[in-house]
Amino acid sequence: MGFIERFLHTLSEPRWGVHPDDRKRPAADAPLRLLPMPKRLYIPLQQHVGQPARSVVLVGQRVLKGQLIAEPQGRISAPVHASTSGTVFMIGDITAPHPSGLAFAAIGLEPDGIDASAESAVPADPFALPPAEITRLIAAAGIVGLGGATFPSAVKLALGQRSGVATLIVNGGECEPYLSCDDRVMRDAAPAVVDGVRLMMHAIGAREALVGIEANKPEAIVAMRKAAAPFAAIRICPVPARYPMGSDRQLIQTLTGKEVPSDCRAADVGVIVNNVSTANAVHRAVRLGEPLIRRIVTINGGAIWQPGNVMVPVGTLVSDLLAFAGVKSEPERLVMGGPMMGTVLPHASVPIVKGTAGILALNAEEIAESEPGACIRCGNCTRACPAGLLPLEMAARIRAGDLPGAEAFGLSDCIGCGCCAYICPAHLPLVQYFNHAKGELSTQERTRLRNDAAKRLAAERAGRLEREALEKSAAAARRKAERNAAKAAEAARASPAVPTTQHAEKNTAALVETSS
Amino acid sequence: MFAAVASLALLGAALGFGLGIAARRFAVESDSLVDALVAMMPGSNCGQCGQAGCAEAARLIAEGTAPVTSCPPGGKALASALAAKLGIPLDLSTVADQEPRIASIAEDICIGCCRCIKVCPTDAVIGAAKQIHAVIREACTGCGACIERCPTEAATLQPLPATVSHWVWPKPDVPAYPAPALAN
Amino acid sequence: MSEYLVLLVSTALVNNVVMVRFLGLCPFMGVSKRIDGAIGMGLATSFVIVLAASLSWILEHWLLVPLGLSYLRLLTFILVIAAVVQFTEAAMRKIAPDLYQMLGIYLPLIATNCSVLGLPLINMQEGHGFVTAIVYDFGSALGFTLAMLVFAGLRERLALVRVPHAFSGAPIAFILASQMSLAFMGFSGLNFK
Amino acid sequence: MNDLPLASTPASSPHAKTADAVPRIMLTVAATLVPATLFAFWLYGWPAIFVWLITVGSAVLGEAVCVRLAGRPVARTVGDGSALLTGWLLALSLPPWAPWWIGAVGGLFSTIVGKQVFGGLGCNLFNPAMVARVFLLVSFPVQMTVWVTPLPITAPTAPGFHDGLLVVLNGIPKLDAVSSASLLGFAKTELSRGVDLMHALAGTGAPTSSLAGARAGSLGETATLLIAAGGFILLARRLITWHISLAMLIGLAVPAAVAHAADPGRYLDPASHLLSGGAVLGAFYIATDYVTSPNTDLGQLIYGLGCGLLTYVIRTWGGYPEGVAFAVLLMNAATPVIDRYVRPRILGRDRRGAPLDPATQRVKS
Repeated sequence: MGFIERFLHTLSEPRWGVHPDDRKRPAADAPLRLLPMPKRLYIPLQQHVGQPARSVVLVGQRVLKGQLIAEPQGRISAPVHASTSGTVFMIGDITAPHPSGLAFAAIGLEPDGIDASAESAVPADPFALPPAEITRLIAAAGIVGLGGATFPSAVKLALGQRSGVATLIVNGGECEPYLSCDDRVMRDAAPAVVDGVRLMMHAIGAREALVGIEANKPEAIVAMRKAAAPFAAIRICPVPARYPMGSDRQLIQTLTGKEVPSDCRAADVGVIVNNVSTANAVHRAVRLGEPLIRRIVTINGGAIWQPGNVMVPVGTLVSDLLAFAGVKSEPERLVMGGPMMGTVLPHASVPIVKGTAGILALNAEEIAESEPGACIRCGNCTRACPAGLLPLEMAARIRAGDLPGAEAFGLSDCIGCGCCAYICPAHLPLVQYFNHAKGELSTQERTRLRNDAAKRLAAERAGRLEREALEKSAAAARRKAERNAAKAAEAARASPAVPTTQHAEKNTAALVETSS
Repeated sequence: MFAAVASLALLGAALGFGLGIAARRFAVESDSLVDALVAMMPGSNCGQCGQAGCAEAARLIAEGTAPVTSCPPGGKALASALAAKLGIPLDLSTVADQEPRIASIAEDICIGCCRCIKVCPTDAVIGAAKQIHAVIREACTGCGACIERCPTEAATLQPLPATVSHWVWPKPDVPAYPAPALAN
Repeated sequence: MSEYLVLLVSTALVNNVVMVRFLGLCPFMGVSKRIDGAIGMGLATSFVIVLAASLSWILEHWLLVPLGLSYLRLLTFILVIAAVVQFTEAAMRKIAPDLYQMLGIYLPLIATNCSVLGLPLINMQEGHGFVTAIVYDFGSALGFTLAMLVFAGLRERLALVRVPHAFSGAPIAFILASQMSLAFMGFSGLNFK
Repeated sequence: MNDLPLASTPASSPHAKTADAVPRIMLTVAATLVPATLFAFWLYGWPAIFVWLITVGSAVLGEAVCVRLAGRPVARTVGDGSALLTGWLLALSLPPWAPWWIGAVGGLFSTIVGKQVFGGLGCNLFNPAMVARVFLLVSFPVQMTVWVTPLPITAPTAPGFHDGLLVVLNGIPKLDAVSSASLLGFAKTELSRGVDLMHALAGTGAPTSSLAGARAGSLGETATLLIAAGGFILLARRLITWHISLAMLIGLAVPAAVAHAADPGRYLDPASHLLSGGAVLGAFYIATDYVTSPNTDLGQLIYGLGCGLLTYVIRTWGGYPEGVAFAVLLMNAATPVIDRYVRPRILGRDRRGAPLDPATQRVKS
């Protein structure tokens, strides 16, 4: 590449983001493997954004593969299905794939090894169905965004349809280092992905679909181009390989030039983003009647013997997957997801969920952990931030305890991508600062709402007490009036002194009036 | 001598007249500050600050008699909001956000005396005479008024259980100059 | 015209009332913790300075000198300043109640800001004409506001770092002011000839 | 709230880190100064080497003592190279044959009062090297303005190791024989004597002599070309961005060009301005100090222009012949204000921070 071309290339590159060593190969090139059915599965009830699902099975109950075991509750929720046939042996808590190491509810399933499927009806021609019917099928299959956000897909598609979205963006960016599950899906099942894209376009009523694939996945681009060739409405668009290209706002901006306003959703600017794996899941749900009960997971990292992509039933423990792929050395850190945004796992006995794109067993050299130093205000974080924020200013304020100050610098626009903390020469834990502040602020917000509710309740109580007091005094006055009237009547019977009675009656009337 | 006295007196009178006009022109009706502070207070009149109620506490805070940190249920958020409103500096490290707690009533000890129901500022305790009482989680502010009233110690404050969705990342601890340890 | 411009620059920068003449240090240290407050204080003080100085000039030249009462100068000026500060306070309470809250005790203390009394006295000492006096005071007020703004900016940033225990608070503020003063020494001897 | 079942804080994402680190940045910057410094050593001989050693040594010593007193790890803090760099830059801005105590006091002042009292690296608000230089200049104006004619170390009359040590310890013998004025100082004195600059500078060969460095000045003033080369390495390695450097040079050159065109007898030409004094050193190494400069592109442009403009104003009309240090300090003071009012546009928001209008984004394609 000549100097001029390189210069032009540099100019055309987005100005945000970082370029971490991608370490996707050789895992991306290894053929897909199938995980043998583990001894036990722990299928969590909350594998999506929104309300957790509610179990509809009992301990001891036998279930079939694909059978509904937990139903959605609330507007934003998703059902959960049995990943294989077997017996429910527990409904209770298991450690969540969450840095806190706290527990959440899951259904324990003991596979019977038969893997018998539940019956399911498949529409003959889904394109003849009304869009709402496709959305219903997707909702019933429990499909959530598989890129990591795990937002229920049916809710998103319905929203897209309501807001008249014309463009479906299919996210094949997979910008996180190490991960290659989306790459594998596109290489192995390009026709299925394209079919899923068409089904989603039908469900939304979108006119076109843009599939953004990072330029570092040439095989996937070729496969997808071939599969999408018959459909003019689907365009395959290679995008520069730069983290975080797979973040929806960045991908939308790169592909369409549109900028999603910070208080809006993508649908408000006429765009919906879905992951390629989600498209594949939609295809399987609508064409084959298979709910989302398994997914491709990248197992990678320096501590793994055989890195690669594995088809894993939802609910498999990470330890089972590690045993399958082989562990070379005790990993320094276990991460679910990519190295940039993934969550650290407290231990390996946590279940793999619908949104698990990868399990990384990293060794010390890969983490490159070092003690944080002082911020030298070099501004690398500012240049790397894809949201145009000033991470150094926000972190300084959070450190000083000034959370509103950090908010004024745009903390709510931070997407937590980790570019700033990756690039920081002082190795400051910037993402942790921001996550801490976001958590504190939402706790404060919850407290505020709670206090408002308390204020309302207190006011209501005061009102009630006042009302009760009034009623009491009114009742007392009435009784007194009745007594007086009775007395007066008696007195009247004793001596016919008319004016006195009249006077008493007037008094009573006045009393009743004032107290009512 | 006379000129000096007269001119100063005249000057004083003129300036005083001007100030009088200004005072009338720029009159501020009422002390809107106290009202603004009352609106910011939790409003449950729980009495943990030691004042008769939130309005009284707000008045004292506006006067500067009570510190902005005197409201335990308001915590850090309220303290910093009040400090910002009053334009005074605040060292947030001295304010400990109390762990969110709610009252709970042990069913086997409760004798159904109804005393807690009467004192609860938010009507969060339900029950009737000789019936076991219960606390509505959403309505309880954790003020502890019922704890003091309960004759059998059935009412206690319990921390809210930690959940995955409410968990907050701890603040990173990046060392700088430590405060010196006290000599001797 | 250009001489006024030169005068403006030289009073605002070269002979900055705070950084070079070391007048008005009380609000400079007291109300410089936050930029908003500092700007408010700067503007309020500027208002007082210009108004008080022009009134003082008028009184000096039309009242005190003709009547031969120059020995009452100090007393008269203080009276005028006190009245102007009172007026500013009343006006600010109505117009900008938040700023009024924020400035707190420092607002009436403008009356004791030595630059407010010092500038009219310098005017008389140097024998400035009315317009020159106004420009001189306006430039100085501008310099005061500028110093307040810059210093408040520095202190806001200083609030974000952990200053060693022994220096935190007033000591570091004074060290900071000294370094800022060092920077302003660059203007010394500035001469637009 | 955080009653963790875990023993320690969980590790936060990202689980990968750049290989870049603060000590590496500092040492790279220092490394780019080596050619210019060696050239200056050659020009000014042993006394300059001693001054450099004393200044850098006392800067590092000051830092180490403070860190020790604060009870922090000395090796790690001193090892970050920032004190070395501060001392180095200060040494480059001192007269090459300065007495030893100038270097010692300046070095100690730069790291102790300039940096450590604020809390160390990243906490100071003014450039420590420039604070120390200005402090020395206003306290010891005589010693700080004694410049010597370059006397290459290989020249027969140049002081050797021993004589060089004596020069630094006891002062310069036969001062008149070696002393000379820097170009800016010379121009200023000549002007004040009422001599026209056209005549005054006729025989000096300015500004071409500045390019090669064969004239009196501080260490960092002479090797302008080498300093600029180091600056370009910093730019190429993306350790600094072009905004501050370019803006500062423009802010200095443009007014100089305009004024010189208007009255060449009164105002120095822009090339002399750029090549003399600390202009280039300031533009690439001093004004670009991360800690004390704004952190947005636009803010850096404003800051750089301010530095250049103030340098010009102080040099031309001020009481001091050289204004880079003052200009940088003044703009350091303005940095928090610039940072407050100049902020980058947040994605999805307009410049003022209000969310964008979805309707206009919707029709975009």
